[in-house]
Amino acid sequence: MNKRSRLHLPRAPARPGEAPDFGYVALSPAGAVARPDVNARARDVEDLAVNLVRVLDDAGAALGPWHPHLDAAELQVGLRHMLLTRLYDERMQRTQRAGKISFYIRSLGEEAVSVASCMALRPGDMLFPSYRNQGLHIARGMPLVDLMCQLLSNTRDMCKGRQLPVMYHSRAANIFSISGNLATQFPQAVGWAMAAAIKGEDHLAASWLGEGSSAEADFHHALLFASVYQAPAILNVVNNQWAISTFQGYAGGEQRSFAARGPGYGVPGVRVDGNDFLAVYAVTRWAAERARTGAGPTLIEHVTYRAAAHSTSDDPTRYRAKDDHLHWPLGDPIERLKRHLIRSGDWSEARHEALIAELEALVSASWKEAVSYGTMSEGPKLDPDLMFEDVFEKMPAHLIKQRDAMRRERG
Amino acid sequence: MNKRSRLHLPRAPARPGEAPDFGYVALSPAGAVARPDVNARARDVEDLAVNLVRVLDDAGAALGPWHPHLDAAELQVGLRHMLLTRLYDERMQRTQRAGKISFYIRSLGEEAVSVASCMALRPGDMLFPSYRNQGLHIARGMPLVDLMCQLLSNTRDMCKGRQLPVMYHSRAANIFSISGNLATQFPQAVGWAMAAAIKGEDHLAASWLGEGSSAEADFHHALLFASVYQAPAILNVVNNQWAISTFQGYAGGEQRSFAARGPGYGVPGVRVDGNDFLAVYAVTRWAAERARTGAGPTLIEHVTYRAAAHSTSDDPTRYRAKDDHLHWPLGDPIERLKRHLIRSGDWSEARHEALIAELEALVSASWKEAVSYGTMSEGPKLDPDLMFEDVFEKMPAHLIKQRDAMRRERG
Amino acid sequence: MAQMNMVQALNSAMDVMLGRDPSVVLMGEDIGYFGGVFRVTEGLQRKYGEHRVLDTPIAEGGIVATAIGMAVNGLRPVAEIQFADYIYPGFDQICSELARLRYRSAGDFYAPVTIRTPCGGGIRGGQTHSQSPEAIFTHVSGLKVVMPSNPRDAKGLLITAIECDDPVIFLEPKRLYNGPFDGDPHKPAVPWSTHPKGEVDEGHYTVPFGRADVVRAGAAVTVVTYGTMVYVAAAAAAALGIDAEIIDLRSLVPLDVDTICRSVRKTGRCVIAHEATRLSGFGAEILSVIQEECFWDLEAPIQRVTGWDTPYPHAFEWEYFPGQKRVALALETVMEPT
Amino acid sequence: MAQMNMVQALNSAMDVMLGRDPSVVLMGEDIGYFGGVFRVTEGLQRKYGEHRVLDTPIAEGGIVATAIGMAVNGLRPVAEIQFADYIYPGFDQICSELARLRYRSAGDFYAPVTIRTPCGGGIRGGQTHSQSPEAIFTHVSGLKVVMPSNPRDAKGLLITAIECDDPVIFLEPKRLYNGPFDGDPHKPAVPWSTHPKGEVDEGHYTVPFGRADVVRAGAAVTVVTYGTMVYVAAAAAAALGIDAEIIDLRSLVPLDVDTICRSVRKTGRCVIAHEATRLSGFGAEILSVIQEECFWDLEAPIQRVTGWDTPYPHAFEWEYFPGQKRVALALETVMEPT
Ligand SMILES: Cc1ncc(C[n+]2csc(CCOP(=O)(O)OP(=O)(O)O)c2C)c(N)n1
Ligand SMILES: Cc1ncc(C[n+]2csc(CCOP(=O)(O)OP(=O)(O)O)c2C)c(N)n1
Ligand SMILES: [Mg+2]
Ligand SMILES: [Mg+2]
Repeated sequence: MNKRSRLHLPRAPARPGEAPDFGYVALSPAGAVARPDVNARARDVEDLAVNLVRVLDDAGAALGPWHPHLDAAELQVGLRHMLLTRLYDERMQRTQRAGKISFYIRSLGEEAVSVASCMALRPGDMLFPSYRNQGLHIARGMPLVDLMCQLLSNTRDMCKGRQLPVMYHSRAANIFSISGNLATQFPQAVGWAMAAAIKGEDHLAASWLGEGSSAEADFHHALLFASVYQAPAILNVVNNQWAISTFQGYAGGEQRSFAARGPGYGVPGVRVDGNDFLAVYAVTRWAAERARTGAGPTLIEHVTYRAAAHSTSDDPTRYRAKDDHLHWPLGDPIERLKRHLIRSGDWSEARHEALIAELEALVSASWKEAVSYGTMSEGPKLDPDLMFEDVFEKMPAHLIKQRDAMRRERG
Repeated sequence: MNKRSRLHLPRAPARPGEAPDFGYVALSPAGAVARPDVNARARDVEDLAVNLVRVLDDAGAALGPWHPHLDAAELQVGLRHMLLTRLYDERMQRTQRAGKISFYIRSLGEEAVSVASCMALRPGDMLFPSYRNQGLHIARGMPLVDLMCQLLSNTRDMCKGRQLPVMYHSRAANIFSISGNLATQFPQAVGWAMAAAIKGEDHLAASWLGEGSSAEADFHHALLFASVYQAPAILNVVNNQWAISTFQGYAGGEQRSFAARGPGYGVPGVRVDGNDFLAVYAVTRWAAERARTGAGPTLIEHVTYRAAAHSTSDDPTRYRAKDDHLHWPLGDPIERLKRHLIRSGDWSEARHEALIAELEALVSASWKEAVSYGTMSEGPKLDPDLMFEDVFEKMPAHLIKQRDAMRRERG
Repeated sequence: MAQMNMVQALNSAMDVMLGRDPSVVLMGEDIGYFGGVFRVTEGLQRKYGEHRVLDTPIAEGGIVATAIGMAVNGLRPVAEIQFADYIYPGFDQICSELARLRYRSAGDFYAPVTIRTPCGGGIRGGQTHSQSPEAIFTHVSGLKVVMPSNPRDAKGLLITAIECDDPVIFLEPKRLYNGPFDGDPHKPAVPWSTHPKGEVDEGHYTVPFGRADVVRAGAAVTVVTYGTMVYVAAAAAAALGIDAEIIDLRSLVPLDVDTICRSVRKTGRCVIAHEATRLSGFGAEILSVIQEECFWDLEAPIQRVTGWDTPYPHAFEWEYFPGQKRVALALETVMEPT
Repeated sequence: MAQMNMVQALNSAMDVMLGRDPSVVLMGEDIGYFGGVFRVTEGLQRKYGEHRVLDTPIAEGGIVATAIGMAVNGLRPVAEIQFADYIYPGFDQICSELARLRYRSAGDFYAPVTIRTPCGGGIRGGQTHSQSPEAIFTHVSGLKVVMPSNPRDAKGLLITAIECDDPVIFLEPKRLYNGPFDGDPHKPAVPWSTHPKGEVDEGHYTVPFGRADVVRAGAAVTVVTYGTMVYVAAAAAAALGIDAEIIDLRSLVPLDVDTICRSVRKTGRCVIAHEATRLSGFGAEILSVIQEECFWDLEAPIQRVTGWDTPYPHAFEWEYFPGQKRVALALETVMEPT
């Protein structure tokens, strides 16, 4: 039967033992893609879903119409956020390996996607992240201690011990709660944006999901409702090429780009170099201006690479070529921004080293403080009564009864 | 609050009391759209999702590269199927009004969508219809008596009384069971097509849903899985402009055509004049050849008009301009094919009248036979024991117990 | 006070809330210009504007998801799912998101969404216009689940639902929209104007959750029920001349355990009746609670009267529906001297 | 005979069926090249080809829907949902389509689809990797619902599921994948090689649905349970020195009422235990059936031991999980002299 089968099966470019091969990634030279007016109609910008918006070239020069011309100071802040994200990630990974937290998910190689997007938005804009967007939390200024306390499920955990590590949120920073169910945040963000429009407010909602998650129904609902009501929403697909072990071809990336889904709904789709801080910033800014001027939603595909394992439970050497991220044609977002800043005289290797040292100290100090609020095994503990709170606004009789039973059971 | 609201709300072109306005329908002249090779890549045929494939012009001439050059005999069969569909519809509508069946759904004005599609396929191809595709059943040669017995839930009902009227199926005719839940059949058809491909068989699957139903998640799943596995499937969106009271703009039709969703997934989308028998036939044929030669799925948007009420439970005068279907720019599918046949000397008013008389007699005779197998109030009745069968392959103990209780209850 | 059927009472509840609270918005398929296929939202778009009463795409998952987002942004969406049978495409958003948002964010985010949906059979709707899925939602921690049986309660409960900061699944037994129904399809239809609970206050009032209504006091047996079965059960008991205490739960979560158990302790006998299928239906939970709380008071096994464990069959509607006969058999069984 | 853990036993079931029946295909997220996140399908794509063991998009609704279509076209798909917590996006296709296709088409179409999915807690998975949603599926007429508790049953039941022409929801308690677990997280893990039911036949064999397994005969009290709780309950009873009869249901639908009732008639006392939340959990159905069938034999109220009615909390896993202590309290209560 197999021999006659005509079912098409997408193929990963390189499996273990094979040489990495990124020939399938369609690239455009930096500066080559035109920047349409922010009020352009979706149908007039369809090439943005095919080409790749890039600003930084390999030498670190910023080119073309998407160059956002940011101050050096702002770029330095971006570099700092990205570096802090990376150093935080590295430390938390080691911390998990040492058995001090139960689980962790890194964003290695994808720092620009979160940091540059976030910096292009306003504090009143609401963010609906996935689990690989810690750059958003860092760029919005959440203290590392808060993030670490969540990872520890300790007495200062903003989730009160109810969520897996990395499922942060912050009402104050306008960052929504992360769900374990993929993609659900996408149409929720659109609903939030619809409410902003209904209320006549100026805020927009932005959401992120992985290219694998774009297969879920929620992705479709988000695009559809955003299109119908022209909601002020920015919908980001982070195409890091992998969904655990599954290559992006299985999410439909073999036939067309993910950005190309947008035009089908009358929503502009922009394919951007996700490892190019300037390009991500510029494209997000463009989408934000569209949203704020009533031109509706934008779908952005960030072309990037998941350089690390899916999570601390995963071992990518089982399913993809070893160290393939070193061959990724779009490089590393931190290296690229650093090169650009050095080239323009606004940065140096020495300052870079100093910044790393400063941020490492920050990470260490934060961890020290975080563990003082409790760890998995030591220090203060969350009260198990908390298990029964927040199921409803007020605890109903049956939960009071169960809480009391739990107390009896614990003796 | 309302005054500042910036939420966009699609607007129906004409509500009761207003003049019908179909200016929003993008038309192409008959014969104007090029016919790409059946093996063209999706990205090279994107204009098909924007333009409107038409063969028949207003005078009944067949024009252009999509002209399928069918024999007169075949066209006459098509006309006959469409006419029979319409006469059956009319009679069943009256029958429901007379209280003899509980519910009915007409396909008035959309007969070509089903009949021409069906005739362009092979008997071994599997059809996954919606509730407004009775033309499929008729074109596949199902006896009217069988359809009527289903409407009557009588002793010859192929559903054994378990389904609402119009939810026909036929294993012999390769027509799948109709669900009350919109759109579910779309990805099921893709699964069926995937199985055909896995088995190396030559059959394809075709499915139909309304433009309103395309908002459901199942529409997205169908396109996605069809694209990923390049399944031999034809996915038909019947854009009859309305979903009960809701104008197609609320399904996303305001920003782009429904056919345009296809290219976003790398699936060719073809927008076709759904009231043009020849165009529907030709486009379906093109899609079928693609499927059979391994070129994968096709999305077809049939631009048509729901000339009648949504169902016998509906009153469209509450939400749309009266008699607006008379202004529909694509005319009536039966009139148009008839005009074409007469123009080419293969038909006449007299033959048409005679055919109507013949088919009306067939409808009458069929009804007479159908009621002999039982009606809602008279004649033989289905055994209520049947209620407990087919929940599982074999009736489990708890259902045997309940069946026995039901028997006791009935005394 | 005015005479209202249940459709009008529900409409009035939303009218009152749209008028009082600018954050209330309605959304759903065909609910805006058209006023809904059961006309429950009739006139409200005209009165409050297209931005308060939204027509939506046919995508129940998208409706629930966007309602959650809107609620997080300060609105109070009341989403209509056209038939309860069509709520399942929204199930993940309801069960994984709506129900758990407050919990997982430790109260920092919550979504006061009310999901209204017509449920139940008896209208010849066949397998996809007749279901009673309440049990499924009662199993999902974080949802309140409500089903009124008359216009007065319907309005008061719906206002409570809209004002409530917890998500509410609000099930409307469509067979009761136009009048009480005692399970006999051959009797002429009775309008709400003939029933005292068709008298409805035109203004704002609430009926609290978690408080069952003893619609008839009695000493011989307790009948615990809700929705359409309230009338069927009452008629069956009356026909048998049994002095039944009939309890209309009104809200299933939270459940008024006190009222149920007080009654069972008094009568020692109990019949539970619902339209939904039996296996893992909500009747099982009610039975379990009574067994746990009133075991020593029971003089006979509690009986469940339910729909059969099959899909709802179009042609066998009245053989399927748990009518007076089925209730009567259960009442007779439970009353057998021990 | 070979030593297998539950992962290997499930793998062996699919290996056997892929080999025997060319219509069997596997599908799911990460199941092909990678062999699944729990490695249950490891090696099968390599052995049977990419057209028999399909990687899929991350779209549970699409997976179930296409599996239905494939089954209608003569295949026997075994679809993996990566975690039971992620089955809800496929709920409409399961409940409205898969469960009812045979019924609505009067047997002309049916879809022999098996949906395998890891369920249950105890692995620090938090609210979206720990759920036990079985009750919901037992309420949907037309589905068979199965949960094995050991490698030997797992293989035999999975083969039965794949060969069965009805749709089957096959729930795999992931805490048992590597060994039996008695609820005490502080004890060192025990592998299946130490357990007699880790001895598994390498060839084809079946374990029928609807036949519970009396894993321990006893006279004092009946414990009705399934999945992980089989070991927790046995350990609790052993610790208390109570002569409990422990019944492992194995299949919930169909339910082996005879075995349950025979036991309760003998012992007169009963505890029901499951990991899922209490309210409308499957325990309520079991309790109801026993109350209905064995009322006069009961010497004390039946007790339910369950997870609490909250989402599954990451940090309070062991306060949430119905461990030996909770079972013991219920056993003591039910054993109180009357
Ligand atoms: C509804 C649902 N299905 C499956 C999973 C299991 N799962 C967790 S992450 C993941 C892969 C997601 O890949 P992608 O969306 O590309 O995001 P990335 O991890 O690459 O950032 C899967 C399948 C889930 N969490 N939710
Ligand atoms: C899942 C689901 N949601 C809602 C409905 C109720 N409903 C039945 S038909 C219909 C309109 C469908 O419109 P469209 O898809 O355009 O098909 P048409 O009736 O125009 O042929 C609606 C909303 C349903 N049957 N199933
Ligand atoms: Mg990814
Ligand atoms: Mg339509």
